[in-house]
This record gives sequence, structure tokens and C-alpha cells, in this order.
Amino acid sequence: MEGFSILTAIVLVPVIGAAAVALIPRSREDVIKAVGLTAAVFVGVAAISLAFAFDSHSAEYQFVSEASWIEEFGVSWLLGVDGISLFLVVLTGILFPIALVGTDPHRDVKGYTAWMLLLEAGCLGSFLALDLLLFFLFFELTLLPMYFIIGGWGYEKRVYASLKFFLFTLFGSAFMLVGMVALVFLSAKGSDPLTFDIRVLAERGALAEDTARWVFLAFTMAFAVKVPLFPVHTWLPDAHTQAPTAGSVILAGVLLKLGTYGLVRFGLTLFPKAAVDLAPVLLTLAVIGIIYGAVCATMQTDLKRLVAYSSVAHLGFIVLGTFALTTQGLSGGVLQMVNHGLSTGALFLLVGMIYERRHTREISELHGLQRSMPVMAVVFTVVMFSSIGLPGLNGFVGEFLILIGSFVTRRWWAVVATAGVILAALYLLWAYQRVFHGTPEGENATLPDMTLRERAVMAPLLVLIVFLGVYPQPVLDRINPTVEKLMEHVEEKGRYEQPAVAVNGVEGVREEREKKEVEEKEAKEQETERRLSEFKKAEDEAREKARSGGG
Amino acid sequence: MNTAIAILAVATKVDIAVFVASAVIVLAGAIGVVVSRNPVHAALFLVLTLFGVAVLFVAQEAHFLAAVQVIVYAGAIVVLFLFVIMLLGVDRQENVMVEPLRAQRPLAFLLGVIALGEIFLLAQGTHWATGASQVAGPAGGPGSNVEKLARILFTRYLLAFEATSVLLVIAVVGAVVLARRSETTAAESPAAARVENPLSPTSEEPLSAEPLSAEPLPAASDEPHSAPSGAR
Amino acid sequence: MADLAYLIPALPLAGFLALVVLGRRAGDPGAGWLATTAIGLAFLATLATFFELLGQDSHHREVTKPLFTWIAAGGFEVKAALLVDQLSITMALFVTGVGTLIHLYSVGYMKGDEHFPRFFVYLNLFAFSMLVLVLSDSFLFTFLGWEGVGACSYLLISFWFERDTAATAGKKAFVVNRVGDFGFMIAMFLLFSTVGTLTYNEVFEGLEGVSHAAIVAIALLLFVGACGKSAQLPLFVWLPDAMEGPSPVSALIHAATMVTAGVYLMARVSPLLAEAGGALTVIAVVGAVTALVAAVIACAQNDIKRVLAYSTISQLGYMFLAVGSGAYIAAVFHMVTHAFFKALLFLGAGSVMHGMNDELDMKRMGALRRWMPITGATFIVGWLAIAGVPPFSGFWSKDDVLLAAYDKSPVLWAVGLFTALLTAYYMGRQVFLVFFGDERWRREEQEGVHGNEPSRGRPEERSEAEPPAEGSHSEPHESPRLMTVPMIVLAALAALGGLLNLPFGKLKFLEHWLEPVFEEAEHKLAPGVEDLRLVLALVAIAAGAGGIALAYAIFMRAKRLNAFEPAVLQRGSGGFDDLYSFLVERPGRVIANFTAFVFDARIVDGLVNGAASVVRMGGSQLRKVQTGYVRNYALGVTFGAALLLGYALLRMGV
Amino acid sequence: MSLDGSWYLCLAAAVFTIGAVGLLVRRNVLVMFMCVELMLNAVNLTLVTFARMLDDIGGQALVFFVLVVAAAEVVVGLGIIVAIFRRRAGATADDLHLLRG
Repeated sequence: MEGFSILTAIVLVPVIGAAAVALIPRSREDVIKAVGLTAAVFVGVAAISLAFAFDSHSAEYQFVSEASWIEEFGVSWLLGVDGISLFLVVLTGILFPIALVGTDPHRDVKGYTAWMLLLEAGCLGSFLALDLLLFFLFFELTLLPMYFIIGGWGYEKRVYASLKFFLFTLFGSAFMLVGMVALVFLSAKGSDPLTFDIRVLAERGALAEDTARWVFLAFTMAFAVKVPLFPVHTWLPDAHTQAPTAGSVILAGVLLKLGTYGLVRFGLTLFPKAAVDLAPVLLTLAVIGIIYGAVCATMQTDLKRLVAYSSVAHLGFIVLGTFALTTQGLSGGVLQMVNHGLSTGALFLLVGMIYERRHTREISELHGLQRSMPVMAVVFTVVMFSSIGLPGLNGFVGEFLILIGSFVTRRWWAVVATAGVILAALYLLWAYQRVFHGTPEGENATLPDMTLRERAVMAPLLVLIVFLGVYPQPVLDRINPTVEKLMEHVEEKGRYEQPAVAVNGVEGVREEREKKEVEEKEAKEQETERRLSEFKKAEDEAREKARSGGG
Repeated sequence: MNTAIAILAVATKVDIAVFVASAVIVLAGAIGVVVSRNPVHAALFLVLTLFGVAVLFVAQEAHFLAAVQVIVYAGAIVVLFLFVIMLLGVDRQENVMVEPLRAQRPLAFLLGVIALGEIFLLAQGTHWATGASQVAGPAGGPGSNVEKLARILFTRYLLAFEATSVLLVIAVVGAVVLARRSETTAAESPAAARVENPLSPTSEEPLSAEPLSAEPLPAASDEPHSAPSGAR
Repeated sequence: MADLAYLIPALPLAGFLALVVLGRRAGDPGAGWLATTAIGLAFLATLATFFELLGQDSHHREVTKPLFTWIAAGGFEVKAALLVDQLSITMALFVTGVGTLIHLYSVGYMKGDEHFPRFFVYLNLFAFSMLVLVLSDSFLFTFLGWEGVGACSYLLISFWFERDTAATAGKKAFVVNRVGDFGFMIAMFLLFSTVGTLTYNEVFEGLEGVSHAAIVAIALLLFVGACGKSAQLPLFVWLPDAMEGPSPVSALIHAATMVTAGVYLMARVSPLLAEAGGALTVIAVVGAVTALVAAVIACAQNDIKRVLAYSTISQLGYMFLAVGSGAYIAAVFHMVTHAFFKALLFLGAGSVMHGMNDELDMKRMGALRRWMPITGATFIVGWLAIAGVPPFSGFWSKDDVLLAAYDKSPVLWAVGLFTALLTAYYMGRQVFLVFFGDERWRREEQEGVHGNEPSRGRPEERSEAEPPAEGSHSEPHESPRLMTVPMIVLAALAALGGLLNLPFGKLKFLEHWLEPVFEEAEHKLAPGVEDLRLVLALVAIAAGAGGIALAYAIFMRAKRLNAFEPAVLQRGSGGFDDLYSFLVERPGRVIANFTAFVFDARIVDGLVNGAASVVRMGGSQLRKVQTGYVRNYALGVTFGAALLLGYALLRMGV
Repeated sequence: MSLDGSWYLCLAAAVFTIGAVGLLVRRNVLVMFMCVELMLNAVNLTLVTFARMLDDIGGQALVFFVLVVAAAEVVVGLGIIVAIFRRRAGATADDLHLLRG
């Protein structure tokens, strides 16, 4: 790729920012903050302009920037963006500045800012990388900064939480590393050279079916931990609860998406057949996660922990949509990644603001805040409704697409998942009632309302929440072509066919019906044929008998 | 022809005698080293062994090595040993009978015997490679051993040779650093306090020693040569 | 044509946005007037559209006004569009009309409330959502309004959030509604997977070829949704508690408009219901049973608003009975008249509370008609209407419903009839207790008649009202004109609403108007039934009269104030709350607690921490190997050497 | 003109083993060092022997290097010993078990 590449810039600017921050003396906090924010904002602007420059009719990777790196292994610096990654990049670009402005590390601003910027680089890199090895490097790169942010700026049990987070994720990605190497070397058959370029790998599909299944499982292991899916989710509540506000925001808003994104980008793209075959397993886990997360959230006494469990449920929806293997489900899944990032990110910010004032996350400690901080209550209500999935707010669109998409192929899974929607309303409203309703006493009565800065931080999130709920089409327009292409890829390589209705709607149904009618008619005709011939035969026999009797 | 055989035979007898004699010396010395309770005696027994080995070298036409063996080992190393013994005054009896580590001694002997036995068995089974293609030129034949050795050292193994010089320099520096009494340790309160961590000062010395490693470098060039020159 | 239709939802939305932007700056009456203007203009726009449609001939009165593509992915596409036809415009008319009146009333009622602007923000948002619900042309867009009104009702019920009962009631309303929405959503999924679209007309066209079972399933699932929204059995429990909200809210949302959304949905999907034979019976039965049960519970209530709440549930039951009998027009008719008189009654109740310092217990009222004549008069009109006394509106609509029910099955008719009797009774009881008899509020503490309901007014005013130990109330007083005017208007409508659809040939305006919408779905009365109308009507009148007479005998003559009040009926939702908390809540809590604190914390996470501790213990054992004795290590080396030699030996096969 | 190499090899093996055993059984650090020297010499012997058997001067060259390394090792080793003894008079190998796990 010759000349200036916006994607490379997007990935490298945070790194440069981090380096710059590292060079500034510890005492100059204002400068550090300024530099960090500048870098983050630049990325944000670049990402948004990317979304506008994005050609919504093309399903291909756009703005590809390529530079060969390790020829002999076919590793290269290969970045590109398509409908699936585009809005995750935008989300990252938006959330990081917000997190940087909206939260106060209280200590060691320098290290904090540097780690945050490095983290941003890691996230963006993982979303943009089209080269397996590159992706893996960025994927791991996200791990360390988050570890230090949780461990360094978190709350009382931060060390335990950060270590748990680190080990879990490392455990998963170890599998991925193996799977990755296996995939690359196994698919370099005959004349095909070694390559880590996922576009090439996806086209080759050189692995034997069962091999592919194992490799797919290896990848899925890593992403399942990151998502997190049901059995391997326990790092999430601890990490979220103990992380500083910004940490939780980024963790929920961006890092978890690495898991779901990976499932789409690598699970579906590289191993269509395996994905099709193993979909039921993942769907079941996802649905379990939805109900399980919701049930656990209901009983939590810690506000942050509650939100954490709620994201387990929400991420379950995304996985459900992904492996429903319908255009709707997948589009919804991708959209829901963004939505969840916005609403849960906002929720964590709000909880953080409450913590800053009240220094507790215990729901029982908080009471009647709506009287002392009405604005906060309004904002919280909107975000809560978006998280519940109220039509007109962003949460609903993705959720509905996911459910309707999965209902077409996996009826009962979808029904159970829909029950999760009820629970979502239950636990959030209950928490809201316990925290905001009632008459405040003591400290709760005198809490200051949201400051101007805090309102400024929440404003963009609220705007997006409403906008994506009322008019998600611009986003979907950019997502759909890629998703449709991906589904075709899956159908072709996975020897699988999604229901006609999912592809063509009414026409699809009509075609189905006509096809069926034709078949039935043919069947009927054959039936009559058979009947006729039998009848003839019987007749002849009778005649025979008669003749013989006559004779 | 038969003269040659005769010579061989004669030579063989002599050689056998030499070998047996020196073998006895070597073994005696070795065992002495192990069993003698007084370090000084042990050192002397070591000298014995070294001489024996030197003789065996000679018996195998490694004259130069034999010389070096005597000069460097017997002359330098063992003397060094003795110096240290004297310096530290550890030349008192050590009662070899007690063994704090249970099962250490029997196991040691057992393993020793086993290993030896295995070696012999292997030696039995092996058919010795002979007349394999030479790597570094002939050992025997015309020309003096010193000359052959010198040629190979200064041509084929020159790099390794020079590396040894560096090694020696480092060794010297290390020795100086280790042995020199640093004021910190001099000021140390009685040994009891140090029992916890006797090695710690040495582990931190090298930092302060880096300047030292600079100025003995000229010595590096002649240090290795000292041995050959001594041989002449 | 009908471009004004865009304005109908747009105006309340504009009002909402304006109020949000202005916030507290809108001020006490200001916000109210702004909101009222917004919805008032919307009403005018609706009227204009209505007359425009009237101009068309009866089969070109259906227009779809597209807005924008809302959600599209693959074969799934939903456009946000308005469907303007006779049904939706009728709904829109009384939603905006009644809505305007109630907005007006609220300006007076909410006067001096510290959250005055917020209240009208919610009201306008509600009006907007309700209109979207009514006017949308697709299930999903309807669902948007459907959930929107749900959210607004949540916000308005828990409007006085300091009171825990209010907060709880709001939450309860939303969650129970969610249970209904579950059905609605599944129905939509099923529709999409069988028909491939969610637009009403396309769905109805695409129905042929869809298996009957699927249609029945869809119909029933939609009905589940309707049950949630319209508070039918078994999901009616939220509505009585919803009375925690301010009275205008109860009138607007929980009597006139939102709760009728379920009925509207059923009417909207009438072509689908027409295909789903069995489902109709279910709907009819559920409706009838609900009507009866709610009426029975209503008889035992002392809370002036709860009586009305149960009566609302009961009346909604009537509407579903009508729908189930295929008499959609009757359903809509009753819906309209009910909107009139029930709104009126709630406003009356509100006005009574307003005049009585938020007293709610009917046992502490009495003889109020002298003190608040307008309220009394209008309330009585509403009472006669609901009691089915000719010529008031309730009589005509209820009559149509009962007729249809009789055609469906005489049993249903009997149930409906008995319910009518009960209705007359409990409403009579209410009127007599509140407006007639002795001024019990003067000497309540001597008599010590205590209701089963805590006083439930605005928190700050209630604090004045309490403690009850204080002497007699300040004299009751009539409400300001702002509040009485809407009541008078509504009273007029309640009295004359019957004119909309008099059962005499040409006079069936509503029927002629709605005919095209329901043409294939509307169930044609069996021959002969029409002739029975007069007889049935007489029986119904008799029942109503009987109920009133009974109430009069008990409460005016005998003055046995506590007649027919079994304790169970006075429990929450007439005992249903206890039932649900026993069946659902307690097990749910136990399970959830187990999952969250035992299964997740101990087992799932326990495995992880267990693995960690295993490693730790293993390490602490292994480190003992490192004795620190050089000679031990050397021994190890030697051992290894011996092993290697041994291996060499084996390899050599010696 | 000289007798079969295997004799030398066996002798070397014996010396080596003795040295090894000595290393294992003696506690005096100095003596242990001497035992190491014994083992080195044994190896040297084998090298020279092989040099002769294969008629290859390389073996002897290697012995030369071994000598140098041995010298260096002794120097450093003794330095360490001195450093140790300076703090703990009469320390034996067993007294230095700081690395105990």
C-alpha cells in the first residue's frame, strides 16, 4: 500500500500518543491529559470520517493498507475495514475519548493515560487486522494494558480480578495460537505458499472437515472466553466490578466485542462448515448465557456487578444472532455489538459517577437518588430503557433482528432468548427502583447532580442511543452488504442454505410455497399413474381368469 | 621388517611397564585426593595424579601437552590451591567419617560403580573407530608435536584460541573482584548476621568492578601465550 | 391525500421535544398549556383527516403514508409508515379528543406539583406513542408505540417516585406488560417466518397458504400481548396498582386509551382472527371471565380509584367478549363510549380526591354532591352510562356486545348479563357511598371506620392530610373550572355517545363507517338474533336496574356499609397477587439466589479457583525437592549420567 | 609402538569415576574442586588417547583448550571460595544451602 493510509494512522496514532505521554514528566498532568485526549480524539474523528467515506454498496474490505513483514511466513501488516468491523472501529474511536474525559484515575495519570492509549491501539488493531498473526498480536496487546489498568487503578480486590482476567484470556488465546499455526500450515498445501492473510485462507478452505472442526474449536475457545460465553464467564463480574470506571467502560464497550467479532470474522469466515455443524452448541451456550446472566443479575447487590452480569446476557444475544446463520441474525449481531457498547458503556459511566459521589456500589446503600440528582435519573432511565431493549432506542433494533433472525432457523432457542427480554426489564427496573426511587436519607439526600462535564460526556452517547433506535438504517446499510456476502460464503462453503424467507421475505415465502405445490402435484401425478397401472394389471388378470374359466 | 616387529615388541614391553606404573600412580593419587582428610594432602595427591597423567601424555606422543600439564597444572593450579588453603587456614582435619546427608555416600558409591560398570560394558560393545578421516591433520608421523599443535592452533582454531585469551582476562577480573575485600564487607558486623546471605556482596560487586575490566586488557594478549612460552 | 395525518403524531412529539428542551423553565402552568396545545392541535389535525376521509367513498378511505425505512436486513424490511383508515382514525379521534380534555384537566389537577413540567413531558410522550400505536401500518411499528405507551405508563405510575408503593406499582406494570409483549414478539417472529413481512396489509394478503395451526398460534400469541396491555386474566394484576399514578393518568392511560390498545390490536388483525376459528372462542371466554371476576372484586373495594380500576378491567373484558364473538364494531363502539364515561369517572374521582385532600377511602366520604355539585352531577352521569341505563351511551354499546355474545353462545351472554348487574351494583355502591348518605368524613375518628387502603395523594399534600389523629377534614370544596370543564364535556359525551351507533337502520353511523375495515371479518348475526335485540335489551335494563336497586337498598336504606366484602377480595388484585407471588415470585427468588450465589459463585467459579489452588499446592510440595545442597544436585547429575549410559547400553543391546 | 588405547580409556574412566564419587562424598569445597580437576584430567586423557587412535591432532588441541578453561575455572572458583570463607570460616558445601526451595 503506497502513500498515506488512514487505517495505519488510526492504529499508530494512539501508540505515538502513548510514547509521547511516556516522555512527559510525571508532574505535568495537564499536559499528559491534553496529549492523551488529542490522540484519542484524533482517532475518533478519523474513525467517524471513515464511516462517512465508507462505500456502503461494496461488501469488500476497504481502505486496505498492506506492507509485507515476514515474507517467508507470509506475514504482513495488513489492515482493512468492512461492514462488520467499521462500526466497531467507530465505537472504539468514540468510547475512548469519552472514557478519558469522563473518568478520573485519581493517581498516576501518566501511566493511566499511556496504558489507555496503548489499549486503544490494541483494540483498533484487532478490529482492523486482516492478517491472522497481526490480529493475534493486537489481540494479545489489548490484554496487558487492561491488566495494568484493572490492577493499578481498580478497587479493593483489583489484584485478584486483574490476574483472573489475565489468566482466563491467556488460557483462551493459547488455544487460538495453536489453532492459528495449524490452520496456516495445514492450508499451505502443494503450490500454495504460507500466508496469514485471512482473505486468502477463507478462499482456500483447505482443511479437512474434522481438522477444521478442531481448529474452529481452538479459535472459539479464545473468543468464548473473551465474549464471555456461559461456562467461562466468571472473570467478567470480578474484572468489571474491580476495574476503574474507564476500565469497565472499555472492557464492556470494546474488549468483549473482540470475542464476538472474532467469532464472526474468523469463526464464520474461516471455518464455515465447522460453524454450521457446531452452531447448535454455541447457540445453546448463548441462550444459557442470556437466561443465566439475567438471573444472576437480578440478585446482585453490587450495582456494577449487576451491569456486568447484564452484559453476559447481552453478549449471549450477539452470539445467538451470529450462529443463527441468517442475514438478520448476523446483521443484528453486528449492530448489537455497537449498541451494547453504547448502552452498557453509558451504564458503567453512570455507575462510576454515582460511585465518585457516594463511594459505594452497594445497591442497599443507595436510595432515592432521583430526588437529589434528577438529571442523572433521566439519563439513567434512558440508558436503562435502551439496555432493556425498548423500541425507539438502540438496544431494540439489534435485539429484534437477532431474535427474528434466529427464530427463522432455531425457533425454540429464540423463544427462550425472548424470555430473557422479560428478565432484563425485571432486574434493571428493580435496581433502578432501589437506587433512584424512594425518599433519600443522609448522604443520599445531599448528592450533587451531574456536572456540566459529566453531561457533556453523556450527551453523545444519549444522542447515539436515540439515533440508532429511531433511524438505524444508515448503519445497517453499511453492515448488510458485508453480512450478505459472508452469509453467501457460509452457504457455499458450509453446504448450508438459510431459509428463503430470510433472504427474500415475502417473495421467498411465495417461492417456497410454489416449489412445494409443484412437488406435490408431481407426487400426485405419479400416484395416479401408479394407481392406473395397478388397476390395468388387475383388469388384465381378471380377464385372464375369466378366459381360463371360460376355457 | 622383523626388526620393526622387534622394536614394536620391545617398545610394547616398555610401554606396558610405563603405563602400568603411571596408571598405578594416577589411581593412587586420585583415590588419595578423595580420601585424604587434610586438604593439603589432597592437593599433594592431586599433584601425583597430574604427574601420572603427564607421563601418560608423553607415552602417547603428546609431549607439548605433557609439559603444559606439568607446568600449568602442577606448577600453577595446585600451587594456587595450596595458597588458598594456607590463606584461609582450612588445613585442619576434616572428619570424613560423618555424613550429614543421609544416603548421600552409599548412593554416591553405588552410582559410581554402576556408571563405571556401564562404561566398561559400553567399551566392550563398541568397535572403536580407527583411521577415520582426519579433521585437523595427523598427530603422529614426521614433524614435532609442538609444531603440529602450533600450526593447528594458530590456523584452524585461531578464533577459539583468541577467545580463550578473553576468557582468561575475564577470569582474572572475576577473581580480583571476588577476592578483593570491599569496604562494605570489611565494615560488616560479625559473620552471624551474614549467614543469611554470604553471596550477596559478590553478587553486587560486578557493577563496581566494570572499570577494572578495562585496564588489564593488554595483559590479555600475553596471558595465553605464557603457557606455550613456558613450554619452550 | 390525508397529508395532515403526518401532523397527528408529529405535534405531540414536537410538544414533547419542546418540553424536554425547556425543562423546568417551562414553568408551572406554562408546560401544561404547551402540552395541551400540542395535543389539541393534534386533535384538530385528526378531525381534518377524518372529514377528508369522510369525503372519500367508503372503499377509498384507506391510505398509507410512508415515512422512512426503519429496519431492513436481508429479506426483512420494516418501513415506518402511517396507515390511515376508518379504524385508526376513529381511535386517533378519541385518543386525541379525550387526551386533550385530560391534558386540560391535568393543568388544574397537577397545579403546584413540584414536578409539574415532567408530568406533561410524559403525557405528551405518551400521546405520541399512543398515536404511533394506533396509526402505524405494521406490527413492528405498532410495537414501537405499544412499548412506548408501556414505558410512559411506567414513568407516570411511579411519577411520585418517593412513595415506594408507586415505584413498585410502576415496575409491576412494566414487567407484567413485558410478559404480554413476549407473546406479541413471538407472534411477530412467527408471522415473519410464515408470511415474510410484518406490514398489516401484506400479512393479510399473504395469509392464504399459511397453515391453520400457525394462524391460531399467531392469533393466540397476539392475544397474550393484548391481555398484558388490556389487563385481562391472567395478566390484569398490574392495573389496580397502577392507580398509584395521578388521577389524570389513570383516566387517560389506564381507562381511556392505553388499556384499549389490546382491543384495538385485535380489531386491527381481524382478518387474521377471522381465519383462526378456535382462537376467537378463547378470546371470548377469557373476556367474559375477566369481566365477571373483575366485577366481583370491584364490589369489595373501598378505594374510590380501585373500584374504577376493576370496573375498567371488567369493561375491557366486555370488549374482548365482543371481539371473540366477531363483533368488532361493537367492541370499538364500547371502547369509545367506555373511553368517555370511564375517563369521566376517573376525572370525577380525581376531583373528589382533590376536594377531600386526597382521601381515597369511600367509607370516609359521603354526601359530597352538596359540596361539589358539578363533580357529583357529572359523576352520576358517568355512573348511569356505565350501569347501562338508557339512553346513556353505555347502554347502547353494552347492548351490542351482549347481542353478539348471545349469538356466540347464550352462556357467554348470561355471564355478560350477570356482570352487567354487578357493574350496576358496585357503581351504585360507589356513588351512594361517595355522593349520598351521611357526611362520614366529619366524624370518621369517632366511628373509626377505616378503609383497607392507605391515603394516596401527592406526597407533600398527603403529609398535610396526615396524621389521621388530627380533627375533622377541612370542608370539601369543588374543583377549579379547569378541572370541571373537561368533566362537563365528557359527561355530555358519555350521555350522548350512544348516538354514534343507534341500532336503527340508517342510524348505525359507526357501523357503516367501520364496515369496510371489517367486511370479511365481521361476524354476521344469525337470522333471528337481530329480532331478539329488544328482548335482550329489556333483560339487560332489568339487570342494571336490579343492581342499582340492590345497591340502593343496602347502602341508602340499610346503611350496611361493609356488605359483601370478603377479605380475600380486598387483598391485592383480589388475591391474585398472593397467588402469583406464591407461584412465581418466591420460587423465582430461591432459584435466582441459588444460581447467583451458590451455583455461579461456588460451582462455576469454584472450579476455576480450585484449579488455581491445585497448582499452588503442587508447587509448594515440589519445592521440597530443591534441598539447596550442592552435593545432592551433583548426585542427581550423576544419576542422570548413569541413566543415559544405561540407555546407550540398551540401544546397543548389550 | 604403544599399547592399545582402550587401556588408557579404561584408566581414564576409572579416574573420572573416582573424581565424581569424590565430588559427591566430600564436603570440603576445596577438595571438591580438586575432584573436579581429577575429572577434567580423566577427560584430557581420553582426548589425547583418541587423538592418537584416530591419528588426529585435533584431540590434543582440544586438551589445550580444556587446560585453559580449567585454569580460568580454578581461578574464579577459588575466588568465590575465598569470598565465601571470608564471611564463614570453615564453611563446607553443606553450609551453603541458601537456594533451598
